[in-house]
Amino acid sequence: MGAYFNDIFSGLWSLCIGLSITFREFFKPVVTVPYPYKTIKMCKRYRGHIELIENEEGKPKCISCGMCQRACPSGCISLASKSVAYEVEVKGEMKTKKKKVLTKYNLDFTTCSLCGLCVTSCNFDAITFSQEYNLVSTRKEDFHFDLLNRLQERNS
Amino acid sequence: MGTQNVPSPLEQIPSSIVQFAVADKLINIGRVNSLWPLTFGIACCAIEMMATGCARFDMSRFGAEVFRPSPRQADLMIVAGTVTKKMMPGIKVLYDQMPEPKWVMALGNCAISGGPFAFEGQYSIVLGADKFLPVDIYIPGCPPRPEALLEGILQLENKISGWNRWKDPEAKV
Amino acid sequence: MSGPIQIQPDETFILNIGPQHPATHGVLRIKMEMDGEYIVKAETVLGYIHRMHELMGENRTYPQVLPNLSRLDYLGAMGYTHCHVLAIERAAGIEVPERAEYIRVITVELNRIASHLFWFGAFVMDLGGFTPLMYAIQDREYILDALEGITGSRLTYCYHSFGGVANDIDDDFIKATRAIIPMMRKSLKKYEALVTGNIIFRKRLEGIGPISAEMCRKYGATGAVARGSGIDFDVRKNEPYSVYSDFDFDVPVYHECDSLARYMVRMDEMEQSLRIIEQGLDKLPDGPIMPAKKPKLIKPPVGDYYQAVETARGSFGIRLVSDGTKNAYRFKLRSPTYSNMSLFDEACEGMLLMDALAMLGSLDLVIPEIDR
Amino acid sequence: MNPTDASGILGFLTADGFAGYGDAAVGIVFLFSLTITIIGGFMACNAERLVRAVAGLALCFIGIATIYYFLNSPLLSMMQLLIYVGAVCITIAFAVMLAAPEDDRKHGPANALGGPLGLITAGLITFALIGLAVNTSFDVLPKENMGTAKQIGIELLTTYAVLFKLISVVLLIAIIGALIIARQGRSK
Amino acid sequence: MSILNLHNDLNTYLILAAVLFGMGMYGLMTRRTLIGMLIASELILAAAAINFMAFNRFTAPDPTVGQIFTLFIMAIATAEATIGLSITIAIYRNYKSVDATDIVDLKG
Amino acid sequence: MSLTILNVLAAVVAAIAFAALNAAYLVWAERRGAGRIQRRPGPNVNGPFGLLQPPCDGIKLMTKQLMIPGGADKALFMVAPVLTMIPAIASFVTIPFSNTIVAHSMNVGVLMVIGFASLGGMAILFAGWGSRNKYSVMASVRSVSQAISYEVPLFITALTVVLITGTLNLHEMASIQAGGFWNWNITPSLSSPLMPVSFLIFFICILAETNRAPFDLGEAESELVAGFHTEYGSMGFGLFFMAEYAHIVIGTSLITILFLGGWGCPFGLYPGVWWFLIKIYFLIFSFILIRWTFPRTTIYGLLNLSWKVLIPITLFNLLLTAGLLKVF
Amino acid sequence: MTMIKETVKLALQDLFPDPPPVVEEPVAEAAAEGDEEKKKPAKKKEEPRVNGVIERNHAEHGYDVDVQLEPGQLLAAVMILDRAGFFLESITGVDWIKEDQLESVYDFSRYDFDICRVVIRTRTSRSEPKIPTISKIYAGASWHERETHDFFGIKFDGHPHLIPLLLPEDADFHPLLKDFKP
Repeated sequence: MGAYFNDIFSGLWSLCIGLSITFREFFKPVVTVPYPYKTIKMCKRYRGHIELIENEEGKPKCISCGMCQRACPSGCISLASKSVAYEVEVKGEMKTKKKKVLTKYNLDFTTCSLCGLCVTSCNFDAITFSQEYNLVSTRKEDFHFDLLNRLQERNS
Repeated sequence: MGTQNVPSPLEQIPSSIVQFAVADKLINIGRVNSLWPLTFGIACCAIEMMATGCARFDMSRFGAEVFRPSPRQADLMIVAGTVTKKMMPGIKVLYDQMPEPKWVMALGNCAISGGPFAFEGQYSIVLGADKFLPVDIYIPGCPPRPEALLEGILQLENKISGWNRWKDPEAKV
Repeated sequence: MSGPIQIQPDETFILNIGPQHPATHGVLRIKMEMDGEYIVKAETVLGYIHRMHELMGENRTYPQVLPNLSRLDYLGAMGYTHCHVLAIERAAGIEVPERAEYIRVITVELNRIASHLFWFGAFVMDLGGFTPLMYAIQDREYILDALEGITGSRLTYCYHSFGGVANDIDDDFIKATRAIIPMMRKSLKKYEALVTGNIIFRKRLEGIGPISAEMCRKYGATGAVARGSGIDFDVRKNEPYSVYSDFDFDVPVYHECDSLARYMVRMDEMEQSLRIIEQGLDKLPDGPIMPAKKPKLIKPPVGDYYQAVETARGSFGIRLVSDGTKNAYRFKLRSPTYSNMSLFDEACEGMLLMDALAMLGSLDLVIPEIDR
Repeated sequence: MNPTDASGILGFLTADGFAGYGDAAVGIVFLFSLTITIIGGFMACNAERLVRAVAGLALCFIGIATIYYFLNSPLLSMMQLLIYVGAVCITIAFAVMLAAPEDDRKHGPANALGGPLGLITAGLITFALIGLAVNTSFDVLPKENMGTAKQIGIELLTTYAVLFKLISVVLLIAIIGALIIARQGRSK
Repeated sequence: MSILNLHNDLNTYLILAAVLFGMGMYGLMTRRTLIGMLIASELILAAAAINFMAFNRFTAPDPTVGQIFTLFIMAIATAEATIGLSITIAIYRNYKSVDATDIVDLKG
Repeated sequence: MSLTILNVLAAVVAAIAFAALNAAYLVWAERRGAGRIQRRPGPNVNGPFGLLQPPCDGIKLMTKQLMIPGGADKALFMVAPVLTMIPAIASFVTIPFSNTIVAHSMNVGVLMVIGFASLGGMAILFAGWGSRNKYSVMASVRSVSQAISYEVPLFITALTVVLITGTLNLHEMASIQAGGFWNWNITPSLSSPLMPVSFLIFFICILAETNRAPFDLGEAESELVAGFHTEYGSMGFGLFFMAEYAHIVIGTSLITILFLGGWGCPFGLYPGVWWFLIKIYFLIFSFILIRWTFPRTTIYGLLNLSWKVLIPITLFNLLLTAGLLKVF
Repeated sequence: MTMIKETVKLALQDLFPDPPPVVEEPVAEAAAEGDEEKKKPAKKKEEPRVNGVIERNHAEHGYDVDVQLEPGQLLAAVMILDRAGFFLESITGVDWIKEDQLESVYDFSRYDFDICRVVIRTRTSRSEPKIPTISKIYAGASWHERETHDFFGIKFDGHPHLIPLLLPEDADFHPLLKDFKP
């Protein structure tokens, strides 16, 4: 009999403790960040989709070696380049050299897994992660980014 | 299949014939403010979906936190995760069980196009929810941040009613 | 959902739990033969989220597989990538700087707490309590924030890399982690008062879903399921890897074999993980985070290798058969939940539906990890 | 009818303009309850699915409860709801679910009395009873009888005390018997 | 007599009771299952109770006696339902049928 | 007679309005309250404080497609949501909100409320059976067996109060307790020393009768999807949703009248309808707090609680009270 | 530390009908086969398999005892491990397409501080892969065997319920075979 009532009372007491906890939480301030009105600042290592980095002239740093393309596990990067001849002064005389110039850098963000292998595999520091975190669209083609275009838009 | 923009039945009626503009507007505003999602998580993105429902991001502010486990009571299907060929019929059944009007949101890269699991020689993945469902909103990311899901809900509201809840674009980072 | 009722001659009927069901935390399907509320027989049907991880492991290079490992178990992703890098390092004979190992351990343990917190919330939600989920996820957000600061992503990290870690931790991370430790201790006390002590909660778990130690052995159960059945088995202690032998921590073992024991094991584990993190931060050595000679192309020598780690869900293992190329010849993932789940069919026979689902929650399932 | 202690905020309805409609309203409500009683009874004895028969029975009992109210016995009316709808009907519905009988009436009536013969027999009995009721002249009291709950209680514990105890014993035995019988059945 | 004044007439109640009784009889004869028969017999009991109540209001000298009898009928009906249903379920468990014609063992 | 019936009809209209308004805004309160407990704001962007949320939900539910699942028993399926609203609304008729605000003060008010409550079980059973869904059937069987077993202690406790006050009329019952909290039935007196316990039991029974957490086995989300209303969408579901809150209002009103002195002020000052409302909303707040704090009980734990704990105690209490009333 | 390892090793060696001399014909074949399969240039000097049992360095490979046996010896070997208190970690297959063989690999470990992971491998022909089931001894092997059957098509003799587990119910392909084309 004693155990019977003991059970009831200890049970009730545990319920009261639970209620007191939630009751106290009721008066605590909310922790919500009301998103559209206020946003969390993304940390600097945040991984959005990738972006090309520009050099001083506003051109992409990328030399289109294709390392990122090979490193990508899901094959979402495709790039193209063409050779451009240019003259450079070496030891006083002008020499014609060829350089690959990026003509296309497409990212299919819809298959990207944000692993960062492209960024780590890049030896020239030419790509980085963007800070965009709230991409939304009604068309999935919107996520096939032309990064070269984006870079130009950013510069203009 | 794979239709991009399925017009709602109300949109199909030419407005010159039926003039219920005010009622339509009211109904649409009612609908966008209570988008009840189906409790339906498949993989990683579902965890972010739950995180969105929880205290830090709180979907409930827009009246969208009532996760209904039964498709009969849900308005919004959030396909959160990889859709496999084995699972696809089940999802279709769930979608069919939802009463009109209903909307589909593809959350995460897997639901958009198979994501990192779409490779040559795969045998198990459906390449995107839009292969068998009329998807209204795509949210990329692997997984997307909860803010992206909230943004998706706002975007969907805009799509349904043409009404922008949030007028100040400067607040967007 | 379910079809019309077909009551069979012997008074039982088939109830489909899943593939979409709130209790299964994903797309698991359990075909249950029920007699009223009692389960006569259960058969688990898997494969609704089979994502071909093993096939991809054979098709892709070793670094390319790494992101897959974090999708395997999105709650405790760090432990899985840790296992992968350890396995490849073992096979290819890569030395890892000590600082990198310490950072790995700290991140893994942080992630373990995050995973357990999520499990705790989801488990209590299975039992009908909703608020603890909110508290637990809020606590988890702090951990995720800290991890996001160094890894850049919230759930599916790609932070560990062969030979070390992708980038060094900064003061922000250390500060955040130091702040998390007392916060978590306080929260754990709160959970104990709110949930563990609650009479309804205890009544629902005490003696429910008994799994004997022998049954654990027959099914190869590991992790909290085994430890809740009185088996003192934790890969971190029994087969020390990484730098776990430097740390002083206990392995909680309960002998009650019921759902409450498994619950208690995980709750105690969080406390132990906090201890490990505390020690890790104190002892954190200086030095590089990558070996001096950064391995560029990884080609382990021919042979087969096994690496086991203790993830949040149990003993995870990678069996790697290498043929000397940059792809694996065979890449087998031994997932702990697969074994833990396999005993459910037998264990739930004769139980009430409610109890069976409570027990299912106590197994801590992540379905993509079962289906792989 | 019982005089109400407080006619309430809705007392404006006592205004003369409404008084004339009051009687009509009562009549309509009575007709309504008669209808649902008979529909319910019809469903109860004639529905193909047993669950519908139970639903009909419940409907019929609800109708009877309102009729008791018209017969000046709110107590019995509420008891009817509580006992018949809340307990008996639910018990029968449970039994239907537990025993899961195949749909009734699909295979014809149980015995020779069923079918048209049953209809004829039942119809004859009904007409005989109706004829009896209509043709007999009862001496109706001028004043309506209104037994209140208090009076019923007093009578139960004085005049009918023995019967009351007997009924209690019967109920107790019924409960115990039901438990024993249902328990024996479950031998697994 | 106006149709709206039916509730003040004893015959209304008696006819209603007769109709319910007839329905009960019909059900009792045509139902195959034990549960169906039980439902029908509940109707018969209800018909009897209505009669008691009607006579109580219109003719009885004692204002409570009819109500008390109706109360007793309720108690008996409840007991009957309980016992009847438990027997039905017990029979069902043994014979896997509640069809009255299938339960031939009882006929000796 | 004529008057009462017209009164009742008018009161039904008033009751529907009151119930609907209450139900709608209790949903809002519940969502906001749950939010606060979980440290988030809850619905707050639709109108001031999110007050436009219930109308939005209502509009949405009403304009959704009406679906009747194949194989369902159509009649039962359609009738059940309506049937579940009837007892809730009918019971409002006899609830005295204050000394004057009462539609029809019945002499058997307590019986009426409890009798109509038992109708709710029927509705749930029809809903479960009508939808031909295994989850629904299991849920409805569960919640009906729960309702039946909690009706017993509920009724016995109400009987104890009836013994003390000597009336079945809710209006009289509340009037007797006028004057201050020392006159309330919850306060133990010489003849009824166990009244706080009775109050607690009554409270628990009302929680169980209204299918609220931790007794919400009928809609145990983690096991039975959505319980007996799994197959209901649009307004059918809306009615179930509303009926739940209407039942809560009825239940809390009953607690208030039986134990907390109805419309009386705790200190005997300015009695009136506001006190009644304050009391019921306070009780509803505690319902919300309880719902968002506790996990769900098991079905056997629930039945054990009723048959092994509540019923013995209430029976003992009834006998004790009867004996003591004879003595004092 | 090595206690359990030694005893298990000895017990497993006893399984093989003709013990020692190392030069015995079938044993040598098994050893050669094992080495060929390994193709380890650096580890060539490792001691040859004595009765198909070989001891490995745990730090290097992650397991301790490696046993290569015929399908017929499998049950006996597993029973030895069962008696010694091992638990089943996993079962998997490997497709050796060049040798036209399918290998089934069993990992066993112990709930113990005395680490000992035993790997049992057994091979069967690729055209008609058949291996006895061990699900009678280890109930947990049932799922692992079903999975292996899914992926490699190895038929486990005596398995009560060998239907696809991870693949769709009507799947008739075995995706982890090296010649699999979807």
